[in-house]
Amino acid sequence: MLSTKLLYIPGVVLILTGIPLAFFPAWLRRSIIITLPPLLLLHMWTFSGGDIHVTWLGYKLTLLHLSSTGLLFASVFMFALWAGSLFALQDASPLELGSAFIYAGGAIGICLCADWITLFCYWELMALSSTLIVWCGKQQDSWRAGLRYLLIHLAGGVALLAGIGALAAAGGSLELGRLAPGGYAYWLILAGILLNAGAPPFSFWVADAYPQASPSGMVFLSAFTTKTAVFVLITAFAGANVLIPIGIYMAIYGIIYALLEQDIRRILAYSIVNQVGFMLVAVGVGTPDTLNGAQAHAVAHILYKMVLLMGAGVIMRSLGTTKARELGGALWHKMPWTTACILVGAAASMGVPFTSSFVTKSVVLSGLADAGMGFVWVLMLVCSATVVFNAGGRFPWLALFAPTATSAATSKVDAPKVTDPKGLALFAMLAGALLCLVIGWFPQSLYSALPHTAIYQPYTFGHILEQVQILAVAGALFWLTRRVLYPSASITLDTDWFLRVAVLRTWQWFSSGLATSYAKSIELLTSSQMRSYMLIFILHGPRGILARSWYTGSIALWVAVMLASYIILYNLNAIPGLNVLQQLLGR
Amino acid sequence: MELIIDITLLTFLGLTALAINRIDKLFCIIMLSGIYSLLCASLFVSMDAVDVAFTEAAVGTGIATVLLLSTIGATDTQQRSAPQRPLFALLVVCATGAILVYGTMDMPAFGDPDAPIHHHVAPRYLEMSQQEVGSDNIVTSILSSYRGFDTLGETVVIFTAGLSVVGLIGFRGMQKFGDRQRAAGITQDDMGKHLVLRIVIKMFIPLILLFALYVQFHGDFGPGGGFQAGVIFASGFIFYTLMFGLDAAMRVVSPRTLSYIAALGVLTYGGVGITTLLMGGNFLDYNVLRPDPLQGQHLGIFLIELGVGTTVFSIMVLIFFAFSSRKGLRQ
Amino acid sequence: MNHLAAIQVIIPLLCAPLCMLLRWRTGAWLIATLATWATFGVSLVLARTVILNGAITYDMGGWPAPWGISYHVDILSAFVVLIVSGVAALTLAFAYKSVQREIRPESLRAFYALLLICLAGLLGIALTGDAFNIYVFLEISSLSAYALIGMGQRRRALRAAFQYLIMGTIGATFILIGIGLLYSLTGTLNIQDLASRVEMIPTSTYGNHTLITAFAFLTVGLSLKLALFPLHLWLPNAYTYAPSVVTIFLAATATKVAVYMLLRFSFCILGQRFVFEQLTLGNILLLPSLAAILVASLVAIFQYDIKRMLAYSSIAQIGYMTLGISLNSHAGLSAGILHMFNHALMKGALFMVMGAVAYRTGSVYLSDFRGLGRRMPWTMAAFVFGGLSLMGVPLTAGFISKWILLQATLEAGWWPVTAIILLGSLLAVIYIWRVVETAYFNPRHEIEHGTEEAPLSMLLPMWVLIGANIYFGIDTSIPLHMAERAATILMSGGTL
Amino acid sequence: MRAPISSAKDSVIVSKTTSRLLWIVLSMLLLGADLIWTPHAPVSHLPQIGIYMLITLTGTVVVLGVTLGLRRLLQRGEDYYAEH
Repeated sequence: MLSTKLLYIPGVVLILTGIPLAFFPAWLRRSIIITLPPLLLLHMWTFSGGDIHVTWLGYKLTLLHLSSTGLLFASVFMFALWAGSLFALQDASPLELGSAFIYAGGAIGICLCADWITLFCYWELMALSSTLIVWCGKQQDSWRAGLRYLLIHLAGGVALLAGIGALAAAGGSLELGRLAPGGYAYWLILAGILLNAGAPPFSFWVADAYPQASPSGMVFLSAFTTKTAVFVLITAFAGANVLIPIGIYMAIYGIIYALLEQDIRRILAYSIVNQVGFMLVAVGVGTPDTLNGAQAHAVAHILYKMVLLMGAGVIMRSLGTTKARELGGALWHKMPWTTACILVGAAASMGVPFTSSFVTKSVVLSGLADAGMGFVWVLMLVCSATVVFNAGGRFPWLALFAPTATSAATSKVDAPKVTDPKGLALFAMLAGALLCLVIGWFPQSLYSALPHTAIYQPYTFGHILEQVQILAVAGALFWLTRRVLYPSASITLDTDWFLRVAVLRTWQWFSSGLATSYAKSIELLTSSQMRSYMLIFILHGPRGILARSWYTGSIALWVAVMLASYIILYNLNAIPGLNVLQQLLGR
Repeated sequence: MELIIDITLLTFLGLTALAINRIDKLFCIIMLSGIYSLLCASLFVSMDAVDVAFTEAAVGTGIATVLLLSTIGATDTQQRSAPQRPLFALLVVCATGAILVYGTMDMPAFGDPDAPIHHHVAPRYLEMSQQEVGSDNIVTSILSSYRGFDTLGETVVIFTAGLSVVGLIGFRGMQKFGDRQRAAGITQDDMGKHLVLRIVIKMFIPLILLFALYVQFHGDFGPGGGFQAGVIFASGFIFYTLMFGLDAAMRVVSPRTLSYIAALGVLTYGGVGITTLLMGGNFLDYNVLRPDPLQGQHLGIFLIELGVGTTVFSIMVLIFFAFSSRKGLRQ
Repeated sequence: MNHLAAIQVIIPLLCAPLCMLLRWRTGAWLIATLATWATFGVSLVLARTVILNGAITYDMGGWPAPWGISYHVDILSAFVVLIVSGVAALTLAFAYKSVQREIRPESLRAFYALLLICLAGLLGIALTGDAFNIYVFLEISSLSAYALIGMGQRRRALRAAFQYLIMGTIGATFILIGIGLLYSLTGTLNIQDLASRVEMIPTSTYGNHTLITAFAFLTVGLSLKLALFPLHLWLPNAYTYAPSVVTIFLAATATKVAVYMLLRFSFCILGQRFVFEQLTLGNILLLPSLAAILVASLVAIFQYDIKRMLAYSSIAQIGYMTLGISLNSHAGLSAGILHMFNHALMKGALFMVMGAVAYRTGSVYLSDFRGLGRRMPWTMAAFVFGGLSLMGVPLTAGFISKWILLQATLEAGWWPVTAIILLGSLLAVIYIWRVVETAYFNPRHEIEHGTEEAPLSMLLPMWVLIGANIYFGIDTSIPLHMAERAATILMSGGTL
Repeated sequence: MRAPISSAKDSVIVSKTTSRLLWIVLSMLLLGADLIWTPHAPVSHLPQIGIYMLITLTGTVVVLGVTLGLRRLLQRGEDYYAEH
């Protein structure tokens, strides 16, 4: 029976529980959140039933296929869902929890399916549910940021759909696997996926939308969308060289914008772009080593970013803000556990030896070196060093230790609710931090889960020495420049300017009903920037030529015109060799 | 000779159409459209389509004119100025017309005996209908038997028209109107004062009704049938209403009763079909109604024509009542 | 069993006068509901029979084909009949309360009778195998539709109905002229007979002018009836001002039947070769279809009356159907035919939401939706799902037709067209979005209506349609199978 | 006593720190060139100590410089979007 088989698919189970989750009574929701993800994790690793197929529209869809890459991503996603929702239980809305389950279900579904159509279904589901999570943030700009986020992701979905359509139309197999380069299908699918990975020119959506989510919402968001894109890139676009410049751009973009940012959660968001860029470069090079490294690093990145974001979330819950200038310094002694976890996470992000990304990042770097990519290797080395300037050094410093900029902020810190989280939330944070360390201590356990056999040995004298050098220099530079780079109360322009100002200004203009006022519209018509918009409006607006009610007589006249032109056209077309439209349309 | 008559009639037809377009007095337009229908009917006669001519005369010239007249009672008599510039429209229509003339050049010539329509289905009707249906009037046998289902559809169209008027205007206005008239002691319209007319009409009405019945039952043998009969029967009632007032007419037959009769008419037609189904034939296969197929056909055609007649009659009167009562409300 | 084709039409046709005979007003609704459900049942059996045994021919009055009227039911007819009767059954279930609110009590019986007649007309068009009979039933359905639209509450309903009447009558007359010209060339009215005799018409090198003119009349008349851009101008007003129930029914069925007629006339009478290769109908339909998708979607974005917005969206969706036809390929036709079904599902559901909102708040302006997400949760959830289907989100019915249409355009190598289809679905996101935003995220209306959830009798049919939207987005086998077989039949000239 | 005339007076034009910086830049260029021109396994035949430091230093300084440059160009007041 297919319907019972569906319950073997972890993604489907999560989605099916996610839909009613928001409506369950609190105790039931709580127990599902605590028990379901570990059970599914266990199920994934013990399942031996083989692939699950269905036939849909004449295509054979593979709903469940356990590849080693997919299993690795799915497992870490499952852990992210579990820890994230434990952390969220304290104050997240039921809607957010339900959406998170659907969102994670989509991500896990993608990792465990093996055809493009199923992937696309999950893909759209992720876009919708993650938008809901952004909206659940209920911050000042959550609403509009969510809209921008949705718009971009739907556009990406459209590109992906067109690509998949082209793939099917070309008679290609819809199985999820390495795509042959070239052709519309290849580029459209790549564009759709890169959009989700935060590639230029739309990299801004990560830092635009994520920090608008709730403290726990951002934990979910950081884990799934970009990393799912990385998974698909690994599966289908390994070795696509175009990814290398894109990845380099993202890595540098992430560093620079993070440096200019004052909101600690936005710093982390930019750091996501930076790290995903790092993974993209690895995928683009596409040797077994770099692919291994990309996967391993994705796992490490999800884990430490989660810990850091939980820490930022705790601060946000306590103080109600995440702007560095308002945090009021010296938070560390008020929340020792959080500080410890953040420090572990930060260390892991920098790749301090015996933490997770030390054992993963160096796989990528040595892979790059072995592949003969000297220039890229240098750039990536710099990028990995400059992590100190965002997630690694600057973030904990701004969040916990930096002196306050405003006197009002100091009093905030003394409020009684500024404490460590309790119970499950603390447990989730500690579990994440612990995993960061465990991976660092026992790298072979992670390596053994990678698809290509890895012979990398992280703990050699040379490796440790090189990492210490990097960190020492970067750390020293950070300490020297920390005052110069202390954030000012400002924002930094990005390509979202076009969405937020150029497009939205016109959009707001008509939705606010200005359009109905005739005098005003004439006035606007004369201003040059409105002219092109007015053209659309004259044609399509509520009183536009194409929208208004016509006189019956003029429609009837129109009919006569149509009749005449149809007869003429048909007659002309009927003359052999004189096929007007055929020639007009060029076919 | 026939050609000259055709040309004359067509010229008049064109002139009338032009006149209708030019004049903006609604009353004149209605009168002219009556004339237009009459000219059409004459053309049909000259084409030997007597049944069609009969229907056109009864419906187009007769009842449609009366209905339109009763409508302008509720509106203005002057047309408001047209919103369009007519010159452009004229150009477009002329151009389209020219193209249409070009487009129909391959059509079989008028009255061409070799035209395909005379060689495929029509001969069979001409040769076989006598034996298969048994009716002397081939038109009737085509309408009621060969294409009886179309006629059922047409009956439903008439029924729908009536329902539309009832649905959009409703009964309530009429009943109120009746109540008010009674309260004011008015029993007749102003027309009632014309003594001569009253007496003549009184004499005519039975004749009209009788003629309608003749047309109804004579459809098998000559021009006639349910549609024409229903219209003529209804015009008798309309005469009565015009002379003696809406109230009096409604006392003879109320709108509600009329709607029942209309529904029953359609049901009669459909019922014959259902009966044939139940008796083992196809829908509207009259052959099975009686042991002798020809007798079955005869019975079936008789019944369905009755259904058509009652429906047409009641709907026509109903529409007239509805429009007249609107006029009453306005006053 | 063999009378199914006739019974299908006769049930609603004869139940209409029955409605008028009753004094009891609820009885009219009861009869209408029973009749539509019976019709739906018959259509299910009919579809099953046709799928299993192939086309059915039924001679009305026992007269065989060219002499009498015969019904010819192939898969395409059965499919359209299934759509029409299914929507009718659900609409009638929905209608009881809505009609009570919107229609004057003394017109109730006429209303239900007209609705049944309209249904019978649409069914007749789909089932009949006789060109003139198509016209007769077209008149039946159109006339009743005019009256039904005119029964709307607002005064402008009458104006809208009048405009529709003029336009519809011109359309019907053009169709009649087209049929008449065909008759003058062939001497027959039966569709299959016509098809075989059209081939025998003598033609010069430039084609037979009369035949071309006949087809031009048919194209324009049908374009008017199916509201193909730029002849759609009657539709927005008609759908906006009609009573809710009428809008649901007409939006989900009437234009589909017009599309059916277009298919029937072009593929089964004049033949694919003549229509598409000689007259290149594909190219001629392509431009209006694309314009409909883009222009109507854009116009929809700017509407404040949501019913009107959905009406414009319908025009855009019709563009998708005709686009499928214009591709002149098996895949394109399947997409167009399938979209008839899916569009009926989604638009039926969305207009039902409009009906429920109008029932509770009295109007469907955008501002009336404020806070409805909280006050009418089930209704607005239905809107969200219907909207998702309209956008073509995966796992909804709308996705399937969009997908197949995409495939068809890509197969033909029409890349720009693919882009326009996708752009159209993004535009749909925007206009659906405006409503969702207002309903869920805007502050409540200043004046509290005391609005509560719509009654169960409205929610149930609405959610049945939503369920169908989702079900047929996952299990596509039945409609897709029928659409594909119908496309095969059409591509072979309707002879299978 | 007059200070002996020496070339030192002329050579002082270049200060001590500047000359050191020049040395650093030069060595970095050399190393960089080495890395670029011998792309295969660049780490294997170079002294392990110092090279990573140098790369990190240059790279980070460049990044910081770019950032400070962009700061002028791209930063706006906090309520920039609210105004527009």
